[in-house]
Amino acid sequence: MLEKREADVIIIGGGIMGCATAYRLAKRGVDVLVLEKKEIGNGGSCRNAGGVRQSARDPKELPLAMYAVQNIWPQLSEELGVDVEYHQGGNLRLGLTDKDIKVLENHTAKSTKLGLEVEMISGDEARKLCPYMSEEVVAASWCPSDGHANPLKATLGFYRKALQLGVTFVTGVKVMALEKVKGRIRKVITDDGVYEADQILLCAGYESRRIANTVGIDAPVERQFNEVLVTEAQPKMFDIMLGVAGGEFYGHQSEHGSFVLGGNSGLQAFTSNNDNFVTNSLTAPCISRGIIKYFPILENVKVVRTWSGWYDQCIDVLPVIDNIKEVPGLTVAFGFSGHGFGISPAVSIAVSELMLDGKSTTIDISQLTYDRFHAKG
Amino acid sequence: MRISEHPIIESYHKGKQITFTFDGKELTGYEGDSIAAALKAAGVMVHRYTAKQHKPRGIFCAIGRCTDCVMIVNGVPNVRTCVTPLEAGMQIQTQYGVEPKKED
Amino acid sequence: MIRVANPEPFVEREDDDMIICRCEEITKGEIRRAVYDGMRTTNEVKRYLRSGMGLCQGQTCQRLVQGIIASELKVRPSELGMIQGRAPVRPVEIRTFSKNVTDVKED
Amino acid sequence: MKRHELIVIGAGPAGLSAAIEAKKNGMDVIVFDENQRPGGQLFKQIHKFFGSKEHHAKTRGFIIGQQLLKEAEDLGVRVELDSTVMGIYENKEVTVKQNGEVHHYKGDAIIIATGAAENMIPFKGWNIPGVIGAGAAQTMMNIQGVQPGSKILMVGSGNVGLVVSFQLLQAGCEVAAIIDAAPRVGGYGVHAAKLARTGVPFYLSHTVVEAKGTDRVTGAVIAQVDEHFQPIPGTEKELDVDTICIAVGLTPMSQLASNATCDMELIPQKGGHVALLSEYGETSVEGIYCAGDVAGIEEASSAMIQGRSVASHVSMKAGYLTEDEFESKYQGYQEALGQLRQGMFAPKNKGRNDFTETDEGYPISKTLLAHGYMTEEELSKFPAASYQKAGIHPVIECTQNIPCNPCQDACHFGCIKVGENITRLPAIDEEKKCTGCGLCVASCSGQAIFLVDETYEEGFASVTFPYEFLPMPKIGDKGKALDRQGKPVCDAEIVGIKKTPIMDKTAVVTMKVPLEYVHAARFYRAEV
Repeated sequence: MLEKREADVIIIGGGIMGCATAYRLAKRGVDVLVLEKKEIGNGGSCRNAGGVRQSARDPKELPLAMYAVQNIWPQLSEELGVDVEYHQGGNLRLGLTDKDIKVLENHTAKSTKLGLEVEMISGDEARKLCPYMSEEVVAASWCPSDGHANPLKATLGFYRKALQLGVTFVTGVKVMALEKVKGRIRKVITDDGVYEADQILLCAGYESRRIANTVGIDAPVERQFNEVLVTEAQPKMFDIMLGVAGGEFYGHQSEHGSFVLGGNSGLQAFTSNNDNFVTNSLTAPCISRGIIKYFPILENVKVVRTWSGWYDQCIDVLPVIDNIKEVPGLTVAFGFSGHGFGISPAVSIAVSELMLDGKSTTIDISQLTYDRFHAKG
Repeated sequence: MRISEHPIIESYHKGKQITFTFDGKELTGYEGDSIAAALKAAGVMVHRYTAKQHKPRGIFCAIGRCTDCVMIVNGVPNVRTCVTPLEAGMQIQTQYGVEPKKED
Repeated sequence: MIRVANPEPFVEREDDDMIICRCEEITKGEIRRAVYDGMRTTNEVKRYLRSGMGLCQGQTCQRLVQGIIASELKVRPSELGMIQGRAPVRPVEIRTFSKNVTDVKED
Repeated sequence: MKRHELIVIGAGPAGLSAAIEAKKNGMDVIVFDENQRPGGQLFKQIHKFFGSKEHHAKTRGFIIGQQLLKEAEDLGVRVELDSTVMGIYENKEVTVKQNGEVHHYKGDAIIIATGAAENMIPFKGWNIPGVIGAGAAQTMMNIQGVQPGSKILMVGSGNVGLVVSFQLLQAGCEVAAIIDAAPRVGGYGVHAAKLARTGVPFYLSHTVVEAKGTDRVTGAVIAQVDEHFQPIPGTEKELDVDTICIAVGLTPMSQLASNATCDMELIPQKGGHVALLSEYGETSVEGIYCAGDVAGIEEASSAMIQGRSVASHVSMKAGYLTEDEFESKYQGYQEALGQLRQGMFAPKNKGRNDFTETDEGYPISKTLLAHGYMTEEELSKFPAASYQKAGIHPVIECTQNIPCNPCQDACHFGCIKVGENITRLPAIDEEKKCTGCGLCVASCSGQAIFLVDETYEEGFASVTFPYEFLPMPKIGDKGKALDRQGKPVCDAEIVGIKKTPIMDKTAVVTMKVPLEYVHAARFYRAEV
């Protein structure tokens, strides 16, 4: 039986961050082993609505988003040999009230300052871009360079490419702890024995914190539960990624024709059986009411499934991407707070540079360090 | 073809005769028919053409599971005709992908 | 489960163009190719190809897809995991979903 | 939120039986079913069921359905139709689509009785309109009154394939052939025999390789398979059919159990993915149960008992039955299930094909398994099938251990004995008198009982057989007597027809044939 217990780099977490970084490292000739507890992409990577968005991002992670959109997403299908269904149809963030407009204006102003092309438009202008919207929409922010992609195909596409480049994946292995040897990270203790590497990347979503804690590393990250509904295929209506200032729903029409729409009831996080990805009976109705308010034309469209997933919410809603100086050899990338998918191809470049070159030179991630958390006042 | 007499089944719980349209053509069926049964009795086999390969599909499971028999009913696509009762005046259209036939 | 790239080239078969997932029109060849590409579970194949993600939600094809994966990997279908049953188990309109009644009405 | 002590999902045989049991015990129960009519698949079943009297044997499925419904109605069980259960959530909450709204209910207990879906096999052209499931054929012809096709190829020789083939003949369709990849007929031999004697050919070790046609099926190509079930090149045969009907087994429809986070497992003997159940039918989620085909594929008779058994456990947990009351009920249900689960067709023997003799030690007919009928040589090994005596007397061509005994009660003179163990072959008591009433002929769900009188007239014998087709022959009609494989063997004249309410639409027809054909002639075809 084939076995591999040692590698130059072990990546903990077979999600899109792990798969994409494995691909980047393998491309640079590194021997990589990826450990995954369940299946490839079973966490947030396959449980998100596929937004590839720069607008409404915190300026601190905007460089990652802009780099991904400008330099990676447009060619990614070709690069991976898998159609990741990337569509750059723009992002509309809709508002119904004065309060909504304030929220949208605030984000727009911040993003514009960082060089992102995003503007406030009127309800009528928004309806010109997307004629299916209700008259209730009074304003929107519009970022034409935003878009969406298929997270399932992107994640598994990175995985496939990494495999082809010689990366080894081991699934069904739960990481229990990390251990240092002579002051450097070395061992990964799992329910299937010990794996060893010179460098370790921890990118296991909300599980990252538990694992990091075993070498005394912590970050203020909690898991958050979210739900999405998927409809039957519809004739192609629009390519736009949608969000609403009020937060009722977000999502897009996929290449397949189905609508993938996320949202929350406020109650979903309180179901006690969430480890089984149980949905809350009130969430889909809540999302549906939101959809009808903005897109009454979709009221006869049938929902074929609902699903749910965790994301790792960081206290400042930003990821931690850093080499951990206290534990030499350990690199972390987690806390993506529900908007990691769109930046994942860029994160993989930054992380691979962090691990191989000691710092990220291509993309500025200096605001996302591990030591940025301080007490209030 | 409808079964006119049967050695075991005395009656099929059918109501009165009603008319509906299939791709604009007027057809008759009975109250109590599923849309699929009325079409089958009228000799219609093709309910839709698929999105990718444009291949014809018709009745397959007839109990609402497989969703192969879906058509456009009163303008709404993807209606499972095998479990949807026929109603007088229904407009039923062959479905192409998820849309009605595009005018050439 | 350890996963590495398959060093042998992919071998096409005569019946590869046969449709397996009727809703999404996924062929046997695509499923075999997905397994060759590294997909090892029912869910991974589903996510990669959309088999079982159509209108019927895999009610017709799940067994067939599992059978093909199992025979490609030479394992038992029971080792491949199953698609999680998800609400709604029948298609339901957004309008219907939007009208949900939780209060107790007198019968 | 609306709350009930018990929510039953599915108003088929298992669900209705469960609701009846719970209601009888005093529980507040509600049943949801997505269909417009209750009864699940029972209303499509127009054949007489097997089993014992307590299991509604010799009653047609749809009548069992009517009886169950009436029992439920009389008890005041609330059955909500057109009510699709969409999901099961935490704390036994159920969402139901009703009247264009989503209604939320909670149950102290939930019984999932959602039944099964059909298995399918892919082959070239299986997407062409005209390739249908056997259940679809039943829905069309037995519920909707529309012929599924005119010439049909049946794929699958299990009980479903056999029963549906017979129903297709009853609906006026032609069954061009019944094929099965297995080397043996999978369903009851008696079901096969009643088809074979009408002339339907069986092709075992055959599979369908292609459906011909573009917009509709215009033919089917079948081929013989090797021991690995692969088609053998050169053995292809094209059949002139317009419909291909697939009957290759059922899968538990267990999505709701999975949705409710019950521990699931793929168990081939149970037909697919099922929730792991306690001996009382409870899943890993406390208070959620499964009953009927969703718990493992069996048939309607056992589903009804299972439903009652599971509901009695629920009733006990809710305080409506004492532990002792429950125990005694439970034991009764288990015994009844045990009776049905005996013999060579028992669920535990699924997939076994190594039976060579019956429990009584008689050799099982190889011709029956390969071609659907038995040779006279093979029948001669069975005392009841080769029974001879002066005057009219029964001949029972029942040669497999099937759980069924209505024949025993049919004869008022005690001429036929099955005994306690209902899978035993019926035996004829030579001491008892046969009056030729024909009740046994009509009572046999397998249509395997004939009356024979070798001394009918000088040089002629009479053969009495069950008949469920149209047009009904009339006394004086002349035609051909057919043998067990449907081949005309001699001239025949209809000399007797009995149709009484107790025979429930199975006519008992007597034909006169030349004496030398008395052991060969088993069916009749009018001259055309």
